[in-house]
Amino acid sequence: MIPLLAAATYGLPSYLLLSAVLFAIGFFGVLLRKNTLVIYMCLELMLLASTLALVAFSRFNGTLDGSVFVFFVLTIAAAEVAVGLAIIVALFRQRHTIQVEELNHLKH
Amino acid sequence: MADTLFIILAVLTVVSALLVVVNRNAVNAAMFLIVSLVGMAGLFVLLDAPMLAFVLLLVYAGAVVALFLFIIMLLDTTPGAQKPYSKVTLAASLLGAGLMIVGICTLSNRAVLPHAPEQVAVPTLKNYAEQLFTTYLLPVQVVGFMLLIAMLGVIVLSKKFETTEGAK
Amino acid sequence: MSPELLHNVAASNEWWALTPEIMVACAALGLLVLEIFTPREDHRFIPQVAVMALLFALAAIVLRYDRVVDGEELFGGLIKLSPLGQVARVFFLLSSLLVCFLGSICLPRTRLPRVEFYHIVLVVTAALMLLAQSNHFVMFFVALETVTVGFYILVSYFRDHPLTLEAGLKYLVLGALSSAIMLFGIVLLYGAVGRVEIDGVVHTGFEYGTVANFLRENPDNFLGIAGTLLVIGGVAFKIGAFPFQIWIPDVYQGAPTPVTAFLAVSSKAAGFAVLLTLVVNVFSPLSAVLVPVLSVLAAATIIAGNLSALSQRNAKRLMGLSGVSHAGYLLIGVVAALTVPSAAGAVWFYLFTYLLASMAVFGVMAYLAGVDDTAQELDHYAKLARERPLLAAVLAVGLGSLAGIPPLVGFMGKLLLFVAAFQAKLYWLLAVAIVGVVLSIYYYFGWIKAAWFDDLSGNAAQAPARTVASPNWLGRTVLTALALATVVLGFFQGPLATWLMQ
Amino acid sequence: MRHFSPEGSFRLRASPFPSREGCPQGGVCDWVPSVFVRAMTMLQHAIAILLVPLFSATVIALFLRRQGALASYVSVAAAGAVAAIAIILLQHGERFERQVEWLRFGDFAISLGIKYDDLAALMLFVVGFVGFLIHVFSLGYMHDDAARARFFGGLSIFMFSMIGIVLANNLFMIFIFWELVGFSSWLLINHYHHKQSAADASKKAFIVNRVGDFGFLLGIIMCYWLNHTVEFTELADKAPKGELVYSTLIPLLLFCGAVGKSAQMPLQVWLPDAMEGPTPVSALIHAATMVAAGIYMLCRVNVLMVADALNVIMWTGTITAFYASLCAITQRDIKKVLAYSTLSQLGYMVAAFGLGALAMENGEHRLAIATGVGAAMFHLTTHAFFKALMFLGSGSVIHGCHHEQDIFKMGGLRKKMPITFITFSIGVLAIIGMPGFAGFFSKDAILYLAMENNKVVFALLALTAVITAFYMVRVWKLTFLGEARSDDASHAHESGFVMTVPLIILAILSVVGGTWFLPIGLYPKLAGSIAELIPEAHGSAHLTILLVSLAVMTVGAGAAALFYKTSANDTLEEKSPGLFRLLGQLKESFDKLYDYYVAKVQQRFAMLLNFLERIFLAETIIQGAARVVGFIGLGARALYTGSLHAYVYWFLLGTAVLWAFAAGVFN
Amino acid sequence: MPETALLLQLAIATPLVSALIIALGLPKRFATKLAAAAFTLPALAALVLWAKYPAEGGSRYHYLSSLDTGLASFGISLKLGLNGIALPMFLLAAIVGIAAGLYALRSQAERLKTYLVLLLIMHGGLLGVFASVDIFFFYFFHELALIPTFIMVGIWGGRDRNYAAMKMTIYLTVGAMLSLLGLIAIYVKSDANTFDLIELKRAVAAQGIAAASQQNIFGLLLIGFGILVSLWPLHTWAPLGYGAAPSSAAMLHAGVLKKFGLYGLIQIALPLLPDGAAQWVWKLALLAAIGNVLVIGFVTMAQRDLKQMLGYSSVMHMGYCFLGLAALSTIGTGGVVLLMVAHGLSVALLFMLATSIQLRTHTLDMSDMGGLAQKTPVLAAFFVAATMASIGLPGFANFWGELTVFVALWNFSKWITAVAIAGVIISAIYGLRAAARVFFGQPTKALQEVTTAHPPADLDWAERLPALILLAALLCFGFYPKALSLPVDQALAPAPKSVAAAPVSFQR
Repeated sequence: MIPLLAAATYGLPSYLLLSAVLFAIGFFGVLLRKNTLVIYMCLELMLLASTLALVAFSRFNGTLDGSVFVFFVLTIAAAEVAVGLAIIVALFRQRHTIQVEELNHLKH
Repeated sequence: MADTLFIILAVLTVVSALLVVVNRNAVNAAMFLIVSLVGMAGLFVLLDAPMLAFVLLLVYAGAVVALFLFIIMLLDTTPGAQKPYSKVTLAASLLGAGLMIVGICTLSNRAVLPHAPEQVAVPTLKNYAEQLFTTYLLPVQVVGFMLLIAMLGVIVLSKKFETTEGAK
Repeated sequence: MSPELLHNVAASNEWWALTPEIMVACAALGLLVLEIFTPREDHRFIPQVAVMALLFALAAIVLRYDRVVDGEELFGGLIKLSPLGQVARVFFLLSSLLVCFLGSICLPRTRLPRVEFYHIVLVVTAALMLLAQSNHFVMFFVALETVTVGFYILVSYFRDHPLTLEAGLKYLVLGALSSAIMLFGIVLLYGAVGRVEIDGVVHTGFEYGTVANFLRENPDNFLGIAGTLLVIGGVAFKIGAFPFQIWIPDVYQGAPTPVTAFLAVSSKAAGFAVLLTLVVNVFSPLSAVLVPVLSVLAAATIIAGNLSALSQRNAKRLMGLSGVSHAGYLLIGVVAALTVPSAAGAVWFYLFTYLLASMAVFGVMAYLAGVDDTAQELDHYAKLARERPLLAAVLAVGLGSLAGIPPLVGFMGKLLLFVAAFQAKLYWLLAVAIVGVVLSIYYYFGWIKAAWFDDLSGNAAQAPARTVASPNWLGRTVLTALALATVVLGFFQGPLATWLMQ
Repeated sequence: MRHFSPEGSFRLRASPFPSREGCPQGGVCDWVPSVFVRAMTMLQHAIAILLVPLFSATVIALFLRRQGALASYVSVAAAGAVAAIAIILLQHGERFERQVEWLRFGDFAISLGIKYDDLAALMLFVVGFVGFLIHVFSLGYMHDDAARARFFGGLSIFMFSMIGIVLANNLFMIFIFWELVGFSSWLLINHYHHKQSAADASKKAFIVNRVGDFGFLLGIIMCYWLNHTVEFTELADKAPKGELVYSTLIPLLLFCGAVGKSAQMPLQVWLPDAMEGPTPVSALIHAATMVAAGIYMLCRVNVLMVADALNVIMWTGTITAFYASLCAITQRDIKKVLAYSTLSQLGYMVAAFGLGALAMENGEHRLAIATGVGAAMFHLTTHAFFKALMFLGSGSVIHGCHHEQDIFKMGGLRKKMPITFITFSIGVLAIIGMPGFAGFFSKDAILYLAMENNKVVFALLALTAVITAFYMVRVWKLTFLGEARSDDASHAHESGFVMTVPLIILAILSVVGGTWFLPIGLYPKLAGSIAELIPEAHGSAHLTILLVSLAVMTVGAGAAALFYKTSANDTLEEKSPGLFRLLGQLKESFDKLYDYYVAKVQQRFAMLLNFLERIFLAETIIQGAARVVGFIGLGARALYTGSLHAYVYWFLLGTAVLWAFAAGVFN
Repeated sequence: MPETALLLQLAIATPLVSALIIALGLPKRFATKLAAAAFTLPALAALVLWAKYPAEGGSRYHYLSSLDTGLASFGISLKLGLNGIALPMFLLAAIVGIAAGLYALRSQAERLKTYLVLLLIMHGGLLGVFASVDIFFFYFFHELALIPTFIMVGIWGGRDRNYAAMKMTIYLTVGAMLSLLGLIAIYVKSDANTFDLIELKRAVAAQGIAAASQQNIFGLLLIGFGILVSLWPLHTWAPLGYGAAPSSAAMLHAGVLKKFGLYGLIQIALPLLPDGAAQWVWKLALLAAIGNVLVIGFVTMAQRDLKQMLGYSSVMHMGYCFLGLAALSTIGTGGVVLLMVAHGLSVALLFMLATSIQLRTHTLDMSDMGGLAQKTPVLAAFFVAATMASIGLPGFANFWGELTVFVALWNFSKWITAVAIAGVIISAIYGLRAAARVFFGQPTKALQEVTTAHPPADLDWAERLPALILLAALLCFGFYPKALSLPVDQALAPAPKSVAAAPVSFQR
């Protein structure tokens, strides 16, 4: 199987940049959105952005560990999602909302 | 050809990610998340990690986002229920965006990357397996436990309990 | 990869070295098995099983203590044994023991399952112990995430209380955010280091040693610095350093009291264990950047924590905010550790004093907490000295130790930190710390006043004092032991000091 | 010119060496039981004389608070012992000095010591003997006082302190006992402490004395650092060797102490008020002994004197003497009259001391003082006799008239209390200087000095003498002659023997006490070498002095005798109210001034500072700072808005800052 | 270990241990007996140690004993001992301690046992402060004694006790923290790696601390200790706190604990930081002379509340102590030690009697009193004696202290000497005025009502005994000061290096 990248001139920098952009977008989403679920999606996006960089580095540095790490990251992310969604659901049962601006009873 | 592919996938990923952030409907957001995931999987393939791309689609597009959609339906938050943003929020978001752009610029300006070594073989499933079951055996075990407590946690958090023992 | 190499790698997995962690983890599994296979009425013994497991693990460490070779690397460099690692193990086991004790006070008030609680606590404990000894970013991240996920569940454990769930959500989102930030940092480090091949063995940016070497060779590599700082930012969330302390009061208030204690003690200590290891062993070449960053963090943390705690009347939030200020003092120790080796010992000594004192306070809080666990106001402590003098005394000792008043051990902790800081010439940090201590006196004494003084004055009349259940023998023993330890260690630090100051 | 002979002054200074061997005119010490003399050395006697009263005071304070009678006997016995030992020491004639170190830091040491020379001998006799008589008198006078124990205890403390001053051999020790007499005087003035006036008077006395001591202590310290010693003998020995460091400031500062203790201007205000105390106290402390301590102290430190300082001292004394005599004219209270006369007599002594030097102002500093010391001590002694006599007389009168003190409510006591009348008359004759009486000689000596040295002073002092004669006769006439002007007076009765006997003895002393020149004279026996320093006028000067003093006496006494009618109100007030009011204001002015200062200036200033302290220091700064911090705290607390987005922004901020650090923005 | 050293340890341990025993729930009637014993024993021990103290003690420490508490690697070890300066202070602590203890035993304080426990802890701490050679434990024991003060003020205090307790706490914590920093600084800068004072002195003698850091450290210590000793203008806690504090706490704090700062300056700062001291004395002297003596003197005159007046007066007398230190000479330092002991005894007695007066008049406002002497002559006698002592009447110990301080001051500055001696007049004014207002003249209407309601009894023996103890001590040292000055003089014999800096001869 021929490495596709052999022909590519868009190298590591572009991938790193791309992952940074995705990370930023995710962060921005967390800032912006009020729907807890969407916020959570954005968080996943951030994790995946890091993953992208990880794979890129792994590929370009020629060390496999990065790619292996991706497995862990994905698993952890999945687990987090499971727990997170469970919490959100339980919260919705109690408060009948998942809008962030209404979840500010704990303060000062 | 790879370049064009990269450009296409990158644009696809970023745009759909942006759409995840900006559009108002949670369901659409989830959909766009899938799209951007697909794009990212494509990039993985470009990075000679088809295996990872496969896993990504499997785990995320298959499981995670499906779960999201499921929950969204379950809680059926009416689209557009979200109130328009206040001036403060917008200003703050712009500030945040500005910060991020500056950050990305610094990264692209200052980053010094190790030059890639000569070609290495594309990792196969066997390589991953070797790594996971020799070098990273311990983390695998730990992750196993983590999945276990995550599962238990989900049960504890969502299952309906009748009066448990000893509770007065 | 040749088979023999693989064989060597597999051979380097010396599981015996992890006996305590394995014991705890297996005990966790055992709890579930027991829950399934024992009749319901016997389930109340399950917590005892957990406690026994922890005690056995403790014994295992003490027995194997001298066998530990400093700097011995296990699992192909995932784990690195060290004296401080042993200290950390003991610390986490102790704190988990006390958390189980607190749980045995608080859980019966609810209608929630208990076995899962202890199970998760045990798993988290094992993960914490691994985290403190990890020598590899993969191990580090995995263990950390295990802890975090466990805490997601524990924080929102009292899920029939909306505030608890809100706290859970906040912790979830912010925790995930910080994990993402930290992960990005790790990735950057990994990428910056690249592939390092030393006599045929390939090293990557995941191994602490390799990162340290890389940073030593080129200390002004942007990716390296950025990655370092992002990782520190992620840790700052754990220890609650400014501005990543913002989540603390809400989550502390919402979480069940035992979990609050767990967060306040173990999670914070884990953060510092990691931070010490990273700063001293890995990032030390960057001290030009780290010293200012950490100093600013420390100063800001001390001031922010103390100021916001000044007028706080909710006991749990107060503990959280005062905990923030303690994180600040500890950060001074971390900064000093860059130049003064003994500072690491001082930091751990301080953590132990913090463990004793805050567990004593949380114990009292656990007894005072009503059905609504999130509402614990200082006014509820009025008349405490009259009705439950023991609790009041333990509270006073604990708070006094937290405030750093001689002869309590907290003072010794502060003293050792300050001496280290002085030797590291961190004068202005010391000044800030002094101001912080003075401020802290105000609110700690305010609390003691609420428990001791006001019952003689008039204003106790309208204070909604609670009827506090009298502690059972176990409770009395544990609390008295904690208070006595706080006092006696204040006079005579002998074993602890000599153990940590080696 | 014997009195100017170097020997005189030299022997005064060299008096630690026995100036007289054995016991001349041996007859006197025959009646002294010789066992004493042999039993103890003189030093032990001296220590005993110091400790006996202390012992009695302690015993009374600890055990006899309720047994008034017993307490009084103990105290009187102690006083008797003091008197006896004083006489033994005097007659035995040995002179000695011993000291023991009491405190040491590095090279600075304070020592207590006894210096028993002629000066001390004379003073010790006066204090001991007069004190004893007054003790005896008080037995009767205070017989039915509820707090007798406290009174006699106080007397004993006073005796102890006074003897301490007399025997002290260095300035620090003098200062110590100086303070102690001040305390005992406070205690005794405050005897009737339920009377507000008494409480105020005692407080005033103590504080005014403290003001004087302020300078005194400064002077002592300065003297110490200049000469590195404060022992009289060492100072005296340094003087002839020229090692003594002179400074005008030292004597002046030391004189401040005398001004306070001997109630010279401007600190004279406390003495009249001090009459609030029981009359024996006024007699003992505020007439005979304590107030004279100032003069005694000046004589002690005479080696330190310089011309300018002596000038100041002279003028202070003169003015005080004159002013006090003027004030005395308008007084209605018999004790007040006596108090003012005491003031003016003290002024005489101080002036005499100050005059002494100027007689010799020719660079011969060492000799300068002698005559002054002689005259001053001479007058001190005679004054102690007759003023004690008159005070006790007035006490007897007051006692007889059931504690009536207003002379215009008395009268006609001549028949009712004959002994008191006679003895009091002798006292009056003595003070106005009737030839042959004690006061005559001592006053002449002073007038002679004044005439020799400074005519103005001489004139003032002579005028003072006139006025003295005037008001003394006034008192005497109004009290004893004419008819009783109140039923208290009409029911007056002679006091018992306990009170009359001391009067008689003092009367005798007032007659013979001043006969210094005759071979049979008493004073030389008492004063030894001091007596030889008394300036003696010869030839024409002698005659003029004699004439002047006679004239002075007759004019003053005659005027008063003719002028004053024995009526219920002051003749002077009727005749020329303007003058009367003027004199009255003269007295009032000082009290008014001081009261104004205390009430308006000092207290207001204190209030102001207190206000600033409370409001500014305590409240504004401290509280203000606390409040500011509190507000900031509230602000910091308000940051925890509870909104997740806000928290995420914090995280963004933190990350951005860290990122900026990484990008090197901050360096 | 020689039995004297054992005795010293015993004296310190007894109160602490008995406090623990009582705290662990001893029945009240035993508790009071045990407390009485625990207060008495240290006093006896102190007397024995004082009597046994070698006449030629020199500047060495005696009764030395050392115990490793596990921080030996830090050069911290519980090292006890007494030198010529520590001995009088130890004696003072013991005497005031027994008086305060006896007085506390008779006071019908609510929750007496807790009161006694705290008082015993305080007492143990006080004894420890002056007996510890290790400057870390010196500080440690001080805090140990300080904390109970706050609690006692907070619980048993009088008017606005909460505010007073809080203010005292904050203030004194600041002071303590600063002085702790100073001590740490000495530890670090001396490079001796020990808190042992003897070792430190040796190290500094070998190679002194750099002048610059000396100045900073001394300043740190001066401000820190200054707050604790109520140096103007850092004194505002004192009158308030003493006004509110319960009698025994006030006695121990104002009498003994307050001297901690001065003691520290004498034992630690002056020998170890001579150059720093030389650079600070003028500031110190001006503050003390103008602020403590003059300003506070007048402020004291304006007080109407008896205890506040006493509080301010003690602030003023601390001014004399600071001045004596500023003289930087053997005389001055020795005088300060005398003055500390004397003032400790007298002010403790005054606070005690003030409470006794309050118990009888049910007020502390002096303008509502008067004529009390007719009802309670003994109380009046004691109070007058104490007042006379505190205004420096000869025959009481205070006199010698003040006298020597004045003598020492002359070489430092004549004008400041004059100011200081003028202070004697001021103190006479307010002292006598207080005595007169309370006891002499006629009682006021208010007082008559109170006294008719419940007629005041004179001092009973339970009150007389502590008063007698204190008064006797005052008189003993007043009549024979050498009993105190001898060891002090010997301890100072190798005078502080800075004496050379200070002018010794008058000519300059």
